[in-house]
Amino acid sequence: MSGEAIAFYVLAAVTLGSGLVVVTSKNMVHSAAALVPAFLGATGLYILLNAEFVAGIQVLIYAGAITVLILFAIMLTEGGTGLGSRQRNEQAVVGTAVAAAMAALLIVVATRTGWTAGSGTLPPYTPGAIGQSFLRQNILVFEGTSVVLLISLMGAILIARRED
Amino acid sequence: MLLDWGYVAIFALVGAGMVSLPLLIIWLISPRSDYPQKFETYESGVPTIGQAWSQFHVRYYLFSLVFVVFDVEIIYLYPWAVVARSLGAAAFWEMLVFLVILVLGLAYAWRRGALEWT
Amino acid sequence: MGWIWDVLRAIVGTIIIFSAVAFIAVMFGVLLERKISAWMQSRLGPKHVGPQGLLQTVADTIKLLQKENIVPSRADRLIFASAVIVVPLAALLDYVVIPFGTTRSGPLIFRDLNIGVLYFAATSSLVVVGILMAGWGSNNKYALLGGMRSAAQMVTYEIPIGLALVTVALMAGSLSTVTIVNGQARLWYIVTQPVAFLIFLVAATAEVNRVPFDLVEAESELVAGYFSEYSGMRFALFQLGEYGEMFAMAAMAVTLFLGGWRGPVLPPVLWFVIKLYALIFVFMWVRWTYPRFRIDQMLNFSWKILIPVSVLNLVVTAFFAVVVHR
Amino acid sequence: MPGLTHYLVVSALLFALGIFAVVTRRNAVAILMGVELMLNAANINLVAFNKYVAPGAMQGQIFALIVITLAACEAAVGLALVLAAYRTLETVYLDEINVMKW
Repeated sequence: MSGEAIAFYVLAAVTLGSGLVVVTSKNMVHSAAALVPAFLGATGLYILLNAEFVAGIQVLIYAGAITVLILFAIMLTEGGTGLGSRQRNEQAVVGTAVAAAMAALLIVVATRTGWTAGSGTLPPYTPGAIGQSFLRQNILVFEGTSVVLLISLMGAILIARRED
Repeated sequence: MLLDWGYVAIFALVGAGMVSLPLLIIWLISPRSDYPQKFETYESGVPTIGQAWSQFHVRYYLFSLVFVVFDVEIIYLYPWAVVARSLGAAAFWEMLVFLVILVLGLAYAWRRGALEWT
Repeated sequence: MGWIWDVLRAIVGTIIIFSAVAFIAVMFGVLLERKISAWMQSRLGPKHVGPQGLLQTVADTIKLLQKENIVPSRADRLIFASAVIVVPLAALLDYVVIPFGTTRSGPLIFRDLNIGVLYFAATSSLVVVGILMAGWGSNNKYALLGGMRSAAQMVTYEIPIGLALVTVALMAGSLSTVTIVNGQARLWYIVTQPVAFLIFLVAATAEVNRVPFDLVEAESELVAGYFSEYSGMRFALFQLGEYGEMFAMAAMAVTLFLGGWRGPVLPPVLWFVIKLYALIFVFMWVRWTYPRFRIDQMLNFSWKILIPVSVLNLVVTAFFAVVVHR
Repeated sequence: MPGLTHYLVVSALLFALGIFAVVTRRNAVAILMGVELMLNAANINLVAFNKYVAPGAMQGQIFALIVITLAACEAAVGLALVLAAYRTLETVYLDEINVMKW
């Protein structure tokens, strides 16, 4: 096995294993803490896919910002663990079935489809290529995200603030 | 490029090992006592009442909310900064529009009092 | 069999960097902190262990190694134990992209990553999660309050740091730290970017929870902040994380603004160390000069002064660098 | 050597884990965590397609960045909603939130 293959299997195991802890743990803070290795495992997969800029952003935003936001939200509601209450509803069987069916369907689609390998090569320096793309072809997307961020900031402040 | 990150992965793994090494040493050599008061939560010498895991004020959330939005804005500045000088004046104006919208958000948060620690 | 060579090089490099940070930065840094604070207060400081008290922190570390291994019975053991690894590891990961000097065969750096500056921002943002875990896992009111405050403060000051990093990346046209240092061959960026340098220095002080931004571990109100419950070697590991992060921030400031290893006559590594310790001295000087901020002042200072100023600074820099100069 | 299908399978499993959390969890914050996992699965797909199907263009990675942006917005607004609901209804358990108006 090549180094890349070993890295892939280890990272996939880390991602899926911590993902399993996230969805099954009874303790909410354990769930949130397990998000970090899940996100870092996905980061490793991005790096294997030559997307190092996306990987850096993933750590900065997901592991560094969204996890903190989620941990804050957990501590602001119910005061933490959530061990006092039931975390699972009555749909465990249905949920497992739905998830298994979805996974099976996606895996069948992924393995049966004959993906055509594209031509061309990835640019070696991704931040530069992404910047070029944002400022040339995708300029509307670039400005659009700032509007989306502005609106979500305004909306979230409006919702979260105490009415007084 | 993968080689770079292979190095980083080894740095993280070996580093985790080196950070855990002192923990292993204290697990091996540290004295153990059977004295339950020692394992009490420290609260200035007073017996602890209740759990520390209690509810916090919403202001913490408001700050982290504004932080997340600004953090996301900054990730768009990194690729821009790399290519801006080669693209010339157009890149500057495009970024100015982006930043003005960002500052509008800050001004809104300021006016709504989301930046006050009340 | 080339890969074995690479793996060995990586392992040796890691061990060298970790030991250097642990001994030169942290152990010597703690001693320096005590000596400098003593000097500023007309005291003598540690004096009895070794010549002029030089071995004081070594003795302290050996003492801490023999301490009892205490985990509070109410703590969440798993989170409590993992936080102590996350914080120092996240701080030490910063050192991957710091160029310490240069040799004939190229710059002396663990790995010159393409996204160097972004990598630095990402790894230092991981410290926040570790601190929240430490505060929460202890199940101690002081620790949790300290952890929450610490997280609020650190995330707030990540924004000005990010904006300062972007400003320098714009000047150099690259995110790689080696390219940034090479871009300062003629002129250090502190000359063209004094505002960004000040912002970075202030925000770095807040990011490592030092005076005047040390309200998260204000001894008189919160015992020791998020690591109140950590004793013995675990406490030492948090010290490693804290001092490691401080030295990483100072080293990054040297790399971004003070020309990294560049300087006349003396060897490059020596220049780097001189600049690094000059900044560390500034950190310690500030500690004994300013009183502590209140939390609302601290947050207002970042959101209402530092961030608007750094956005303005970025716009002005971009105007001159992109429109005027090309 | 892992190819495109390997990454798609990992992403499918991660997506299924996310769905499992959304269907079976009672706590609104836990459901949001499930959604984050699903968005991560989508991102792995996008980046993998970028490398194996269209390596010449950067569209996959650009789209992954936009998904990360939207995930951050979604988390911010979603958690704000959870907090608002907690303040008025004093619960974060979705099966106990059964009023449209109070």
